[in-house]
Amino acid sequence: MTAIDLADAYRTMAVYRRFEEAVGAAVVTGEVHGEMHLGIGQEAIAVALRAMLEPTDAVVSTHRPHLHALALGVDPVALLAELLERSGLSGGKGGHMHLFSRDPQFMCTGIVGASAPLACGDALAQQRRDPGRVTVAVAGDGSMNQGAVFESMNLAALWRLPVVFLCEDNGYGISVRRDVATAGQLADRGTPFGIPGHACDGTDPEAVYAALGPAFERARSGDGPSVVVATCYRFRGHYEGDADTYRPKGEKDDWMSAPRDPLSRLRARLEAAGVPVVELDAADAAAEAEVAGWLEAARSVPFPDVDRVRDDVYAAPGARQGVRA
Amino acid sequence: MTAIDLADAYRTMAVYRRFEEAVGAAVVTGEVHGEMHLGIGQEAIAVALRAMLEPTDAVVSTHRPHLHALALGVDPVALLAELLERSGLSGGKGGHMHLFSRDPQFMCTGIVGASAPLACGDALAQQRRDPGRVTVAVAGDGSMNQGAVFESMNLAALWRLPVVFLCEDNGYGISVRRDVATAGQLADRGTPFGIPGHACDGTDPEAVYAALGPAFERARSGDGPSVVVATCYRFRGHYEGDADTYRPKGEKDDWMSAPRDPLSRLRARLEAAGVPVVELDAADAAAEAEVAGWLEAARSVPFPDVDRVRDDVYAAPGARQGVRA
Amino acid sequence: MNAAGSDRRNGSQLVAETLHAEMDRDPSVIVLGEDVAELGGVFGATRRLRRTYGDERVLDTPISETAFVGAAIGAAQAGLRPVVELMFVDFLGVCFDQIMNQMAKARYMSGGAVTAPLVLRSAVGCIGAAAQHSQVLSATFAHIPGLKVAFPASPGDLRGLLLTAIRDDDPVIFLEHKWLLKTRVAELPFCEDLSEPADAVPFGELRRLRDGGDVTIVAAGFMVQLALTAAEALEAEGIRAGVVDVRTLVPLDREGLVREAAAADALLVVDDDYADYGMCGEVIATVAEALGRGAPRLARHALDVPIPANRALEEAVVPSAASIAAAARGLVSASAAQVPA
Amino acid sequence: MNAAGSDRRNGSQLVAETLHAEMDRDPSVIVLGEDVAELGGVFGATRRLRRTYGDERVLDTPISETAFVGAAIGAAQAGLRPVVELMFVDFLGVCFDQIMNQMAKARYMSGGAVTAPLVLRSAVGCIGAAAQHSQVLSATFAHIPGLKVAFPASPGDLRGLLLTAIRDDDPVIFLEHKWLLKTRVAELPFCEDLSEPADAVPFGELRRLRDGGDVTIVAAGFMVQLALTAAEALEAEGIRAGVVDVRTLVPLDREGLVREAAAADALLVVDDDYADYGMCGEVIATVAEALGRGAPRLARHALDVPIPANRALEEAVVPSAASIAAAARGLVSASAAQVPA
Ligand SMILES: Cc1ncc(C[n+]2csc(CCOP(=O)(O)OP(=O)(O)O)c2C)c(N)n1
Ligand SMILES: Cc1ncc(C[n+]2csc(CCOP(=O)(O)OP(=O)(O)O)c2C)c(N)n1
Ligand SMILES: [Mg+2]
Ligand SMILES: [Mg+2]
Repeated sequence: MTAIDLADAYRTMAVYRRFEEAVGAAVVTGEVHGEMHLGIGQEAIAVALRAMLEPTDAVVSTHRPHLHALALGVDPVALLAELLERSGLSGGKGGHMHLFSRDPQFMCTGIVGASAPLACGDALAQQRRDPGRVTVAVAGDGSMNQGAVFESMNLAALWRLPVVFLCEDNGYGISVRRDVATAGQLADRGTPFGIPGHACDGTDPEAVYAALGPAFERARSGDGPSVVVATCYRFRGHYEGDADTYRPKGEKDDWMSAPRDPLSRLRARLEAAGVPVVELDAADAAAEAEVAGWLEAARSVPFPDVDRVRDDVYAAPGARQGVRA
Repeated sequence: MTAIDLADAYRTMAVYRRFEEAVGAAVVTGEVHGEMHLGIGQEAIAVALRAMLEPTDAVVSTHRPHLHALALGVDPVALLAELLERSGLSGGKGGHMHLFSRDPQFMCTGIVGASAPLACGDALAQQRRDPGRVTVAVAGDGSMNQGAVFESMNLAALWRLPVVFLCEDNGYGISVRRDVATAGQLADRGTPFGIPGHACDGTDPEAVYAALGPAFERARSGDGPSVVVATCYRFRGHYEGDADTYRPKGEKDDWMSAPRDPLSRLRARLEAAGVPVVELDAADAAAEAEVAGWLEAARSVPFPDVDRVRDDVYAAPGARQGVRA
Repeated sequence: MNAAGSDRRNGSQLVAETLHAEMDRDPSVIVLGEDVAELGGVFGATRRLRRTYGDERVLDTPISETAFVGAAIGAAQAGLRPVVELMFVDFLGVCFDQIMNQMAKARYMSGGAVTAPLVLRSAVGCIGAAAQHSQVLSATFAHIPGLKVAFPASPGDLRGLLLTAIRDDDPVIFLEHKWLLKTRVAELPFCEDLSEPADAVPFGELRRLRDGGDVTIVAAGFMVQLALTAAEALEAEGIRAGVVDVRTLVPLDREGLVREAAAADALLVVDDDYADYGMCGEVIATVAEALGRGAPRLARHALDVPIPANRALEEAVVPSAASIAAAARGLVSASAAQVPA
Repeated sequence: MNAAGSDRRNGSQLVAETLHAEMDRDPSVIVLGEDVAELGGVFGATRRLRRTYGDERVLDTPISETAFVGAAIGAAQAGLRPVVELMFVDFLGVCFDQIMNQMAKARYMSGGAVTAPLVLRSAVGCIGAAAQHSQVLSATFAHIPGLKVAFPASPGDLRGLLLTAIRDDDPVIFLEHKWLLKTRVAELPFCEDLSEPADAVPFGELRRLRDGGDVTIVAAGFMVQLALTAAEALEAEGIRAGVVDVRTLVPLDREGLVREAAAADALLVVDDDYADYGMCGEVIATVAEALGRGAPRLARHALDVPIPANRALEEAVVPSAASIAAAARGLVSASAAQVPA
């Protein structure tokens, strides 16, 4: 395993940050009318994931899925268009929590814990067809208490499925602190099944990359699943609009301070390593421009056709009778 | 904790064995028309449980519940009457998998894994009201893979609930061998939550008693849950009538041989310790007579009143409208 | 028809106040669920309860619905009266066994020996969060014998039916429509006078909120509010539309429904739960079975697809005042005997 | 009406043979579930599959329905065609989220990009195992858009509808009534000629199995067999009872139902699923909506309580040939317009 390229990681994280900010802004403009969960503060995990993933791998994500989709290489314009309720990835029917892409293979679900069984099934199908391929099942710290996740770990261990259970531990499930909801250490959750666990600093791409390394290697070589827990912090409320009164101000200030913010921290590190400031500024500017370009492109994607709102329930339209009267 | 009285254990196990045999015979006579799961071979676990339980403790059991009910001190005639589809514990409406008693507090469910959450709730209610009281949640080895059980362990650990998770590991869930369905060691299942686990020989009442000891002590002193896994073998098919072709003959013969059968093994041990054979024979005869007496009494319990078949759906009869036409 | 005056509270506040009062009255009432304690509920319906009643009676749970809904059942069987929150009803699928096989059946399976007096509160309906966070699923519960299902349509009933639910000795599913939780009571088409303390509202008694003539609209939950708006609009066109609020799906006031139907020329059942195998069918069948050829024209207007994300798509499938009015109009103008081709 | 001759097979054998044939035809078909491999299914419906197709295509699972039903969905989305067994339908509660929110909605939520072509087979109905092992719950599935629900009534349909289910590009819930699985085909009131290889039976087309006149009985699954026996008994009394088999609850052949109802004097819907908010209501409402005053008398006969353990109690609540006949008799003799007091 080679090391992660930190300059590249910085560029990408800058894009991720801008991407999520743009989506947040679209909530304010009313282009998004539903619930919206952003991954700001969690970019280091996604960028390390990106460095591990092959285009043929699959990711099954959660209600906070955007950065994982980008990490896998899902078309950002189609993604953004879907988030903006246009005919994007899912034709405007899925929206932010229900993103689906066939190539690369990405999906997510709004039901906490429900990704894990789906990921096992994906891995099962691919295990023989395409050995060496990995399926990543993402979960939050809160989601790790859902029965579906435990059952999936047992199944994945038994069937040696090439699954990486990636837990983004941002310390909260909505307002509920990890220690209120979660007994023990999350990285130990796989141990009863013989699944190795790796805890890491989820604000440092290098640390996440190092933790993901053995997990991916194990999966690719057919030895079965792993658990990786990356500790981080969400910078926004649980959803856009959340008053977020439940997290202490001091805690927030601390995690979001420059020395801990994954982005500014990496920037400082690169600076210290001698990367010229202009180069980093250029990366920021490029990220800004890239996301602006995607946004413009996404905004030109047409809205879904209301006349086809009842299509896609079944393969054949009208397989179930419509509204009467 | 005092040691378990082995002579008493033998007497009780002899009763348990005869009890289950009598129920099995009632399936043949047609007095029981539904599915029937017996605990023959698993008596050592129940008798050790009996020795640990106080009358104010509670047990939430599974689809194989009879011996746990007896262990808690549920009225054997009311129990047997219910099994024989008479107006027993549940008025003939519950039957073998749905036994309920208020005092002592016993219940069970036919849904694998579903006992664990119910036990947590019982323990929660009692935790403050009646400290020192224990709720036992029984599960089979197969049931330990149900999400409900994991979720309950986390909850019990967080809330320090006085729950003992007792797993009767008879090596099979119907036809599926433990190693096909279960990754890792069952006694480790609580470790991610910080719950101690105790594995023991479920064919030896002394061993089970020793394993249950610290678990009950921990629960009684308010320190929270434990996991106890007792390894045993079921002597009958999964249900009465099961052709049981899936278990190798050699394996069955071995486990059911005199040196391993919990009952004959304990008898041999008592004999070796100098208990006169006549005394053991007398215990056997007494067990026989006792169960015969219960059976006779149970057979004189009236059948449920068919006219009241629609009562007890709600507190007030007729709260939901009946069959039309 | 709004008697709330300038009351600035919304439904979630009324729920919280009612819970407060009941916790005060009965020390066996506890509240548990995700985000109910520290946050006071994602809609605020348990706000300030922990401050008053403490950690012992107001419990934040892990995201383990099976464990904590099951624990609520176990606790109810052991003598408490839990009010357990299933944050969104869409999540029933992860804990439905505890609901349908344990909660609903404990009394029956025990021959009446064991009861499970608890309330499962859950937020239902579409406020724009697509297919997995917008459902109603009232019929999924109502189909299972042993559960009662209350679905309040107004602020007064949010209070009154909740009182009844908590005091009831059977398990009650209490469905709180998100729009009812979020909307200020003074801004609703219909609200009772809330100045007096709440009285318990009996289960199984529907109410007529508006007299009709040409068509009677039967609904539950927030659809009742929309039906009232629709009726208003129809009146301007000369169509007299009555509105009937079912209030509880179980027990269902079948006699009341038949009485209302017998007095109507046409009856439209409106639901934001799915159209098929649900409340629409149940209400229409109840009327048709009882009235035979004396039944009015019967029709339904309900959700028939998963809820899409895009706002315009959503509006095209979720019943609204406009779509209800259109459906009623269509029914009134339709001929009496309409056989499909 | 039994064309099976001396055929000694039972329904479970026919299911196994059909699965065999489909696994042979299509290498993407896999079978998974509890006890399906080593044992060949608790009813024998997957017997000998592992012997032929090996561990890779026939998988015994842990008792983790959420994980393995979810895995079947994930595998289907990745290109396989899983046939997953939920041993008894009563267990749907532990995995209903995967069914209602993932399986049912994947196609819609992805705008058609992702499909989940799988079959969830499950045994339903009462053979004497009380409240948690005797349910049918067909309407619980049928209520959710995105699922198809097949409920075969006869050995021929067990084969023919299963073929269609496996080849269908949508998720299909395939309900196998335990009596149909267990009974020798020659001993059933009705069985098709099974000497030819099975043909796929299209979804959404009901069939009339017996002509009536005085009353038409509509049912699905094993209740159709009982209805035929009931009709036989009624004929001896001079009552001509027709029998209609719904076959698939989704898609529901609404036009066919309306056609059958229009030709009948009275229509009785029979179901061993729960009576309320289920198939009875859906069928009756469909007829009443379409036919209005031209509708026949309409009634239902179905399960209305949890299933008790004791045999006599069970027989008092689960529909039987005798109880169906009694209900039909009552409906025929009832007056056309019956309004409850
Ligand atoms: C089964 C289920 N229960 C509850 C919810 C509501 N919910 C959505 S996100 C969330 C918190 C999840 O916390 P975590 O897994 O830590 O992810 P994070 O939001 O912190 O990224 C909850 C409770 C849900 N979507 N599904
Ligand atoms: C949720 C659920 N899934 C499946 C079943 C069917 N079933 C009943 S008992 C059983 C095996 C249980 O095995 P185990 O827990 O080891 O208990 P044992 O029968 O060996 O005592 C199964 C699969 C069930 N009752 N509930
Ligand atoms: Mg979190
Ligand atoms: Mg076992």
